[in-house]
Amino acid sequence: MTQILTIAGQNLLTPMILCFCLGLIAALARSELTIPEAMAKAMSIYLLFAIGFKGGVSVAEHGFDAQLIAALLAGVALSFLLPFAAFAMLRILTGMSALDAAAVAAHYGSISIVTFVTATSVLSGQGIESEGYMVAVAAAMEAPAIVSALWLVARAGTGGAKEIRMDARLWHEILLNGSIVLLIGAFVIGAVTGAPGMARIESFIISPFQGVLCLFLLDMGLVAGRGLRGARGILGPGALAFGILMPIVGAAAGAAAGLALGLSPGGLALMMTLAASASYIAVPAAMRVALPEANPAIYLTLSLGVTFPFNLAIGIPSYVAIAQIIGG
Amino acid sequence: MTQILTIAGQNLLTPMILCFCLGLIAALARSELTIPEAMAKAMSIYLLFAIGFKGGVSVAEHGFDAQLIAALLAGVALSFLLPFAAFAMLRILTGMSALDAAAVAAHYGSISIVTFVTATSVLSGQGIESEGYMVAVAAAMEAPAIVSALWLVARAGTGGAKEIRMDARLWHEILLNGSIVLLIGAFVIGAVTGAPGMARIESFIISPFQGVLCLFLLDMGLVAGRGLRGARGILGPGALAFGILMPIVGAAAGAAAGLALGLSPGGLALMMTLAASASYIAVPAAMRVALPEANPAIYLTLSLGVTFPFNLAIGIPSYVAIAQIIGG
Amino acid sequence: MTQILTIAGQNLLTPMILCFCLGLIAALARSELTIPEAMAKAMSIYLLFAIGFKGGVSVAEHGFDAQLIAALLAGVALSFLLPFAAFAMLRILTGMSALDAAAVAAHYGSISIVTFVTATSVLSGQGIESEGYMVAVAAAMEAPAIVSALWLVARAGTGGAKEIRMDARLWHEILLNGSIVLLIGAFVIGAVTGAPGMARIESFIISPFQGVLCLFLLDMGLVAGRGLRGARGILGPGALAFGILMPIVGAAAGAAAGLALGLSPGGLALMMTLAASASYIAVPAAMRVALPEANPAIYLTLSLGVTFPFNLAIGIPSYVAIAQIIGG
Amino acid sequence: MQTHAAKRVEIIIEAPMESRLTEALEKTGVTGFTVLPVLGGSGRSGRWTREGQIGRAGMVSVICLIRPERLDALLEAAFAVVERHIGVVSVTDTHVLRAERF
Amino acid sequence: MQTHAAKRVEIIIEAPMESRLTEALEKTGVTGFTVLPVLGGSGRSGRWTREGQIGRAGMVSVICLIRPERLDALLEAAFAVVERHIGVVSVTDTHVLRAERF
Amino acid sequence: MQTHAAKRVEIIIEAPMESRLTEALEKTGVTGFTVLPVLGGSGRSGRWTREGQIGRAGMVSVICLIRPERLDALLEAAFAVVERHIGVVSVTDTHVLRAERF
Ligand SMILES: Nc1ncnc2c1ncn2[C@@H]1O[C@H](COP(=O)(O)O)[C@@H](O)[C@H]1O
Ligand SMILES: Nc1ncnc2c1ncn2[C@@H]1O[C@H](COP(=O)(O)O)[C@@H](O)[C@H]1O
Ligand SMILES: Nc1ncnc2c1ncn2[C@@H]1O[C@H](COP(=O)(O)O)[C@@H](O)[C@H]1O
Ligand code: NA
Ligand code: NA
Ligand code: NA
Repeated sequence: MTQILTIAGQNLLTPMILCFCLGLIAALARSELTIPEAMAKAMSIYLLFAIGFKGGVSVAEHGFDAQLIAALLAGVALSFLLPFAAFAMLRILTGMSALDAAAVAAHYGSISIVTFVTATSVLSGQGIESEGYMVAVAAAMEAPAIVSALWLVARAGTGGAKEIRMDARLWHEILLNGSIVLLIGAFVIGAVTGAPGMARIESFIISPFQGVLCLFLLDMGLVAGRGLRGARGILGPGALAFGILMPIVGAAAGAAAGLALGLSPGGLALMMTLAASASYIAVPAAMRVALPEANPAIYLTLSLGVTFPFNLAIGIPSYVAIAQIIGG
Repeated sequence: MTQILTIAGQNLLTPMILCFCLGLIAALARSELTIPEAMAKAMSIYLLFAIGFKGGVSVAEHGFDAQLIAALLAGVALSFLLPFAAFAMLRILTGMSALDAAAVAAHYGSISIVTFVTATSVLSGQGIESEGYMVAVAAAMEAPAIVSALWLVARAGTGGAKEIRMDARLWHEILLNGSIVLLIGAFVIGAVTGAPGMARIESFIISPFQGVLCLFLLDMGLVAGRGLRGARGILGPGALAFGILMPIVGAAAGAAAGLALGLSPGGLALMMTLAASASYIAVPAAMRVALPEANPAIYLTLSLGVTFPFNLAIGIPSYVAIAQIIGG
Repeated sequence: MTQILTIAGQNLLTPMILCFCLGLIAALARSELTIPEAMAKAMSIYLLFAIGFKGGVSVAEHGFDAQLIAALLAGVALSFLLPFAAFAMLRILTGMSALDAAAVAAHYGSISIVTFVTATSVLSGQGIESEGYMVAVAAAMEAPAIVSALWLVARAGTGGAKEIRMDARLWHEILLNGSIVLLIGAFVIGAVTGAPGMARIESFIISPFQGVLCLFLLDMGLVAGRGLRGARGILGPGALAFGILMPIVGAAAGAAAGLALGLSPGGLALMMTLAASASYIAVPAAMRVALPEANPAIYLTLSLGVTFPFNLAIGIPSYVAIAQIIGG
Repeated sequence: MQTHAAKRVEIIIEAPMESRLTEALEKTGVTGFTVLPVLGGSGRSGRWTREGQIGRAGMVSVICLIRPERLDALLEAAFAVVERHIGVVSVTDTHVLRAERF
Repeated sequence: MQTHAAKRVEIIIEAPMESRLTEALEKTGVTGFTVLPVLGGSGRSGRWTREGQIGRAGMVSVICLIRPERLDALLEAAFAVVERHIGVVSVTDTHVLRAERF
Repeated sequence: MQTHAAKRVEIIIEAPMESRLTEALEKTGVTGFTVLPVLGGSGRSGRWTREGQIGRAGMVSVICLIRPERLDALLEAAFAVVERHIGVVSVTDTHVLRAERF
């Protein structure tokens, strides 16, 4: 435990976490500091491309095996199942409607790629290796949770909501959303071009990565802080508790899956992180179309305002520390 | 021939080409992946600045001589003459109106700077040197083709089109368009500051260059793919054949000029690439003003949807291989 | 003197200054070359973050002492006092209204962070060290000048202007404006994470810095050139003289303060640069709200069109040269 | 100059619904429209700005100029899409040049 | 479809004044508005474009759809803010769907 | 508040023509206008979006508020520029504050 806390404490003083805090504080202090939308998108494109490419190169080097398939299946299963746990917890801890609870549950079954990227940067900062294919697992975990959530809504009868607006077109949008395509595409390119490809673009992909992540987390802090400011009073204590407990539940499930798969400590930490993280890009957009009556302020504030900072500051360092102990 | 194919084949598996393919596939699969406009412009500004600066530094080192002037004149002559070849081929191969054919011809006399940049990156990947002043040749080749095309329109009487809208103002816009000014400006700055200037900004200009080119080509793939999707049915088989044959004709003309000039194999490959490439930024904007009745879907689809990918995947590696054989 | 001129002359041929000139010339020649707004903002965020972080890391290494406090106080005092000198000079040299003169004076008491950044890059190009906390001094000097200017307006009775629109809210906006928050935030992050933090993001913060500064100054040149074009005839010879003399007065005051503080030659040069530079971001925005009747064309043209280029081309190299002689 | 009476319909809608809206318009035969970016706004669901947005989809404004007689079909189609969503629809009388284009 | 008479107020104002304007609107009970970006323009104070701007604050366009009876309160509030500033205010008759939202 | 009748002319035009249009307006004495960015659209020449554009020039929307009596001169000038180009022009009755500015 002390060991975990020490490692976690060290992690708080990295430029990345401090940049997130700076953004949070600036937003809460109502500074007008903003990151232009195009710059934020550019940085996320860069991060997705870099992380996907690195994963692909690492698979090209270490080979492609049955464990990759098993990890993908485990990820998909987690994404399908976690929404049920989240839904049950929300119904117990909060007075949320079934519709809102299902929408929130979809976010917690899915994943946050920035949380994942931050975890890889913590690992690399500590010199811990991980399985390159974990980025493919991340991509595979984005969408299944949406199915579970819609099933939960359909079963609950949904009270005030009209029919669910789920069609082939929305599936197409979800499965081919920008980040999945970029992540998987870069992964494949990395896998195909391997080490020679990496040699050509290494000084673009590797060197500036952590610095870009700093500025990106600054923006995330700004956005999260503005969201929290706007959403004051929207989340009761039960919802706040959920926002902290659910990632712990997710991480535990991820740890179980990772141990069963026999992942390395680094891979284990990433699997915990994925399961513990909550989506705030792909799933919200899908929910706006499929369940427009669900309140976005609830799911965005929980996911980005509570769980994301929790994972960044406390979660990831703990998951890494735990993974080293139990996976070591 | 086998040698050419082998080299060409290797080139297909670089991160750059694969990024272009990723964009093309994503767009054809109707993914909503997009690169923000400001990011695309930022990358193109970076690439133009870097390529211009590098060229200037190289001229500062290797000196400035009569061959530079001769190469510039040869480039201008190619840009003037190629539209006539293009126009004749279009009238034979397709049923296009004289107006549309002339507008297309202007694009093929002019050049695509991204194709040029990609060729320089292929050369540097293979450790082949080239004349630094080739970027100045590229800039000089942008505009002359427009004159030829307008002359072709005027001579043809233009059928349905009203008078050509060509005035001092449009000339000013063409000759001082953003990319020319940036390319030439950076070239001059590189030539003036030379190696010491390069030392100061090398880690910005050189190291990330290939990585930025990857993301830029990803965007080009997206744009080309969306263009192809929108323009289905606009190009008949004759036009498609033109889009493949014309760069070959251009490359042959470029090779003749380059051999006459006594360029190095690298310079020869670049001269072939310039002559083979077709504009899709400067010339289309000029055509919208000067010949608004010409159909942009035709010239953009041909230039960006057919010839650009052809040059990227097959053209450039072949030109480089051929230049090494005939120029070696 | 010859020594000063020689060093100053060398400085003119750096890529940075030449990029600024390129922008200026392109704008005056009415080229449509533009840097997208989001790219310009992204570069300024990068530069502020990098300069603040470097300053913080340097303070973490060299320790935090009484001199830092003294330098901050000296900076604040300069920012308070210089507007009075500026106002008096303007009233003598030009026929400007008290309102316009006060608005201009606010700009010259405050500072230009880009001028500061350029000076640090010149210092680092010549291998001269400076006190890391100078970025904190820069931040502290932004706002006080506004108070002096408003006091000048209130005292003058302001002729045609209605009451000054200065409220708690505007103070909040000024003191927590984006650049101050980013600069100070990055400074604190640098100070907290120190050398290990720097090690993680060095290849983002240090290596590409000078290259980004080149493109940023290109944009500044474009903006300054367009401003000059639009403002032709707005500034008489008296105002032009002010735009050149005032930075010299400021630099002298900065030199006096720096010598009294016992700054290193590098720190002295930066203090001179800060006092000599004129704001063109924070103060103009504040003036639009507080003194909407003051003519922005006057203060922007003077600050960005006259004093900024003067400092860049002649000022900074001279300040550096003088600081080495008198501070050495 | 000769102008013709027309309607200007302005639909402010969540960006993820844009393509559904424009397809619905196209289905009813409305092939002319223009999409403008929106920086932020306020309504019953509170304030938002594009820069404080997660994912930053935000909203867009879709403007259609149409002949008066086609207004009802357009509104039906638009309403079916926006009905359950946040956003607003307004219709203004206007006049257009080159009526043959509409 | 059923539409209701309303006013469309369009206020083009300097960006640094945006938050002051929207707060003034909110104080008079106007909670619905949309902010559009502006690229450039021209007026008595000359031409400007966002890309030639220093600091690039530029201007924004704020659009309010309101019930006719609330127009005067809105204009008073808006005028107090824009009075000393560059910019323009226009009011157009329009119709809105879903009147209960306004 | 006191408002004055005016016309709101909205011209949606290809970006490469923007400066030609605004110069033509200035020549007829129209010195007030605002340029808004356009994300995409659809018309007789098909669909387009700024992000799928090559060179990404796209289109812009130019808005002029003018006194009614100057409408005809403005339309003549605008028409001469847009005539051969894609795009649309609409004219709406409106009212403005601070009529002395127009
Ligand atoms: N009265 C209004 N005038 C202009 N825009 C509005 C108005 N009401 C709502 N909007 C826009 O529509 C969005 C959603 O509104 P609402 O559905 O009321 O939350 C707001 O964020 C505004 O951008
Ligand atoms: N007549 C007008 N029509 C449309 N926009 C205008 C008009 N007059 C002024 N504007 C806009 O308001 C800004 C400031 O105008 P002014 O206060 O006249 O300098 C201009 O830059 C335009 O964006
Ligand atoms: N009816 C319309 N309503 C609104 N915008 C239109 C309309 N028709 C055309 N536009 C705009 O004008 C552009 C060119 O139209 P067109 O000349 O018909 O191809 C389109 O891409 C739209 O942005
Ligand atoms: Na999860
Ligand atoms: Na060519
Ligand atoms: Na100063």
